Amino acid sequence: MKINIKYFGMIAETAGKNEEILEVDEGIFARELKARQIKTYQIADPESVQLAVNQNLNTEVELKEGDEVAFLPPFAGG
Amino acid sequence: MKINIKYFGMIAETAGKNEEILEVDEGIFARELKARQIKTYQIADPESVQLAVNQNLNTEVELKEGDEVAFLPPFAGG
Amino acid sequence: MDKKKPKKVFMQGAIPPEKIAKSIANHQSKTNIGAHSIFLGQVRADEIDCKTVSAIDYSAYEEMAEQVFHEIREDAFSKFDITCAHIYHSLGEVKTGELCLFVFTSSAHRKIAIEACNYFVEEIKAKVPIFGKEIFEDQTHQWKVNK
Amino acid sequence: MDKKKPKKVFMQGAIPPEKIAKSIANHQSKTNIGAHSIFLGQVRADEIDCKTVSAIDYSAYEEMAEQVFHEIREDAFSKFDITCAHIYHSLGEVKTGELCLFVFTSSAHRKIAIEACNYFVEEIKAKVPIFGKEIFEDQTHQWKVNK
Repeated sequence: MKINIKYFGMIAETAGKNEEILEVDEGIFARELKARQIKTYQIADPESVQLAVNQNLNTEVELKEGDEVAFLPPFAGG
Repeated sequence: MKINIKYFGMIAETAGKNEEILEVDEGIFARELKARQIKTYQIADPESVQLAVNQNLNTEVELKEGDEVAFLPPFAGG
Repeated sequence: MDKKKPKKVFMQGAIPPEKIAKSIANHQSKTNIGAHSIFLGQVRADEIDCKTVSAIDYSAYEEMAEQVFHEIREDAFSKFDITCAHIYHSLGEVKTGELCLFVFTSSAHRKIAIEACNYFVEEIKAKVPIFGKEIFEDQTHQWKVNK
Repeated sequence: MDKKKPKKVFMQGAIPPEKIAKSIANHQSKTNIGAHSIFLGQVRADEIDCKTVSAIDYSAYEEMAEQVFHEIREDAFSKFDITCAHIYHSLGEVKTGELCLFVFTSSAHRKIAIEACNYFVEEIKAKVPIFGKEIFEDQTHQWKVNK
């Protein structure tokens, strides 16, 4: 199934891209996708990375076809 | 001796004047002057009235010739 | 420096919003500032015994008030690591919806700017000899008391 | 009403001081307001390892951020008896000395306006997916993290 991935800030810089579409197996959890992409792109300081699945912060959710998963570095608003 | 008295806000309204010069006996304390003027002008709610002697809030001071004594109703800045 | 200069706090009539914009713009060259906190007092059309306030006429024991403002500033600069602080208060008539108090504090960090601003507001309300005559629409009045 | 309308928070580049004056002026017809509290974030020329920040380039996960801003607003209106609340945040480059955040709360009473303003600032810093690239004078950069 296809998952739409978005990268922001420092992570986008490390990954060298702002988004990509990944083909993944059914039943994959957000946290598994997180671990995989952190390894793929050697993303620094993984504990500081939050995932938003369809705009909700959550890594304990099973992904579905067409989900939007955002990789978010620490917030710096204000 | 002469004391310069100033009235503000509600007190000035009640007294019908903003200032006056009073001739008083040597040795008078601020609190005595306060009691006297409150009686003279029938100033309402005497506990809420503060006195400033030469711009310092204080009724326990002995007055001297030329002192400026201000009668201050409750503050309402802001 | 900023701290020592004696500042004029009182101004005649309402504080125009443009004054606030100007004060903010004046601080854009101070690049050690990270946060500004602003408090504005606005005259409310309170209803009291079926009568509506249309304006407040402010008066003050001006010489003492300027001295107390100065002491509050000195205290604030010793208590809080602020870069600058400005206070303006109206005298005379301020209509409902218009501004009567403008407190502006700046610091490198937000918590300090915010705490200092609150400190100023509370101190001003409690300690400065300013008096307010609430004028109703029928031209009668009553004297305001801070809570 | 004010509460329900979806509001656009992000704006391109720095927030001009005139925008703040305009927001204030827009509230002078609301005569049930007695107090406004304003917080402004300004970009600091921090020195890090002998290099000086000259600007912050802000980006955001915009769709999510607008949704989070909306939730923060809903929470604030349920927690605090405020009349209105406005938030603006910059995207793109904001130079040192310029404003990147403008939070504006209004209430009948000062304590409520002030508490609500603080609530917004803390919530925004903690919960909104906004990212800041601190650009140094030599054009190198590092990524900002909120404390």
